[in-house]
Amino acid sequence: MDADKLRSILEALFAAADKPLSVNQLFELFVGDIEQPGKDEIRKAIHELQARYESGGMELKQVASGFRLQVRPEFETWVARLWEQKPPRYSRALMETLALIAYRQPITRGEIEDIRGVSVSSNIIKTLQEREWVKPLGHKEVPGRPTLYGTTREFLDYFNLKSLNQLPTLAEIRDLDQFNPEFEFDDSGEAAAQ
Amino acid sequence: MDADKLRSILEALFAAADKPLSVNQLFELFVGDIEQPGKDEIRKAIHELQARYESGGMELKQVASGFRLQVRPEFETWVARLWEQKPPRYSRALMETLALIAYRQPITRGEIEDIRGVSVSSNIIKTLQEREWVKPLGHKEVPGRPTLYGTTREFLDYFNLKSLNQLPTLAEIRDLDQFNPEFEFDDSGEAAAQ
Amino acid sequence: MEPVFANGASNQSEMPFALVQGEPLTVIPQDLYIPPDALLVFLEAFEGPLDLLLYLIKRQNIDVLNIPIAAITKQYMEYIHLMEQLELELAAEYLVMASMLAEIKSRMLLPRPVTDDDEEDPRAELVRRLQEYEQFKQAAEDLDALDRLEREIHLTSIDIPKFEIDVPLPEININDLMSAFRDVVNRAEQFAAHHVEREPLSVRERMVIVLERISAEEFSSFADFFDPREGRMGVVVSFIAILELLKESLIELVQSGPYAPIYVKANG
Repeated sequence: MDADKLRSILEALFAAADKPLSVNQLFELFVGDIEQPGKDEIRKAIHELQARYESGGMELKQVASGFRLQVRPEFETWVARLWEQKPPRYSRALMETLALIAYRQPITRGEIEDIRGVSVSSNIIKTLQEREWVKPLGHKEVPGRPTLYGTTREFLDYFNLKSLNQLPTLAEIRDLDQFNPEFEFDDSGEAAAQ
Repeated sequence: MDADKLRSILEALFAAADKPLSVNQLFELFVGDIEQPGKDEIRKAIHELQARYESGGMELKQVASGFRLQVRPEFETWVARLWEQKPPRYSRALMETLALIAYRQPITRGEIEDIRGVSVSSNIIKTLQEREWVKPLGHKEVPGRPTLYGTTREFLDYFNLKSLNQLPTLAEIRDLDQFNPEFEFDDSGEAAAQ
Repeated sequence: MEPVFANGASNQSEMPFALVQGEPLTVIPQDLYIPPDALLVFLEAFEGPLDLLLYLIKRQNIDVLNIPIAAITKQYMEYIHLMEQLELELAAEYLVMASMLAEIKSRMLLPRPVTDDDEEDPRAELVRRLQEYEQFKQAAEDLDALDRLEREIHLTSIDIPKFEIDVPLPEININDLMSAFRDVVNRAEQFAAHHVEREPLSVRERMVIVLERISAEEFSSFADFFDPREGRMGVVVSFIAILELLKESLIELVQSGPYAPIYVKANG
């Protein structure tokens, strides 16, 4: 297939699709055509399209489940004016639970509670599953066989990420001995005063 | 405003909007900005965008109520395959939102969220409105004046109902569950037999 | 009573600034010197005992690795008492932490046998947990700051000419709708705070019909909402619907004088 035509068809497909499209999915769409492009041709056309969208109001972004055409975040100010509704906000409890699942998966609810120091409401787990950000991965083979949770591709798609590696890095945990070898036991006399 | 930037913002707006946008509407979106473009500037930018979309998978088409970015009809063959491949389904969240609107109308998004215990994404409300099953009825006179939603005549028609009264009551739904969890609702003969 | 903070003490701290359940309060930390309503919101903002402890530590610019356990324990207990006095529902975890702090404190007061090299600092476990919690608290903030759909990222909504392509819409049947409603109501009932009372649908439906017919700009005649052909029940349903809308401030009723016609208008 002529490269110009393939690029145009792909552009039409990205414009029409309401989900990210992977190279495999795109390849399947051409099966049976007389001029069937190979995966390499498709990849090349995608890169050309991405280059074309380097400037302007849209970008062709690669997220976990494929490529999608999206509005460039820098124009959010104006785009938001098109709608009266505000984006949903999520509580700290929910974000902390989600962060723990993302960074520590597979993880059980009990383990999340241990780290957060408070119980996790069922509603939070439910919201996360309903948004399809989190899914049960199986059961941990300990008494009670608690469910192990992990994040989904939809989670990465939603947060505009290609893979878990793109998550912001965790702050370092410092070692007690290393940083405070002369650890003073008695709290500088204050403790003794009690 | 710099012509490049204006063009990019307009492209972002056309890409994001689900309706055609007129020059007047676009002009209004910039009101209050420090760099507010005039209508002539907007018209000029639109023409430049149209020229840019002369080839490729999309076109910036002028229709009665303004301009819209649309997929070029000549790529229909491939775009149609996108849907042939995956018969769409509605999410649980959408179904529950629709059920609450049907049974508790007039209801605000916040009230739906209170009952469901999780936030409702804007997309769900949008999809339900696009489907013409749900419509805004007005605003509730509380801070923020949230929109009140109700179901439409099309909703009743879709389910072959004459009025909302024909929807089973909660007690009926539960009673029926007890006898037959796999109860088929549309099979009226069987229903009556229970 | 001694001032709570080593460097934050002032002569104000000796003055009872509030009576809580008849008891004068003199020892509230100074940064809590805020209206009670705000205080409530403030205390509820903590995500648990670790969060509260971290706050106490950060506020004094103390390194997590070197917690002055006695001072922190004391402050922590003061917050706990305050929460109890304000009758905030105190999660059990707060009390567990209080006893853990007390235990660490008492262990620290004991003279440490010089020979025992293996014994860990009693604070080690707490410090580990604080650091771990802080790590994920930060991670949650970072995650929240990422560009995401519905907020910074908007998907394109590019029109597909309808006459060319018939995009099938998902089909649902009434069963699915019923089971969705049942589930959501069952779930809501588990959380006692919410209630979904059964209300005749006909009233809800009539409310919608009324709302559709009226506008904020012009008045509609009250009498027009009653159709004698519907019989007594129909009239009652309309009446209840209008009362319900009035109660929810969705409509306004206007009458110029006694026995004058009543008019209905949308609120706002």
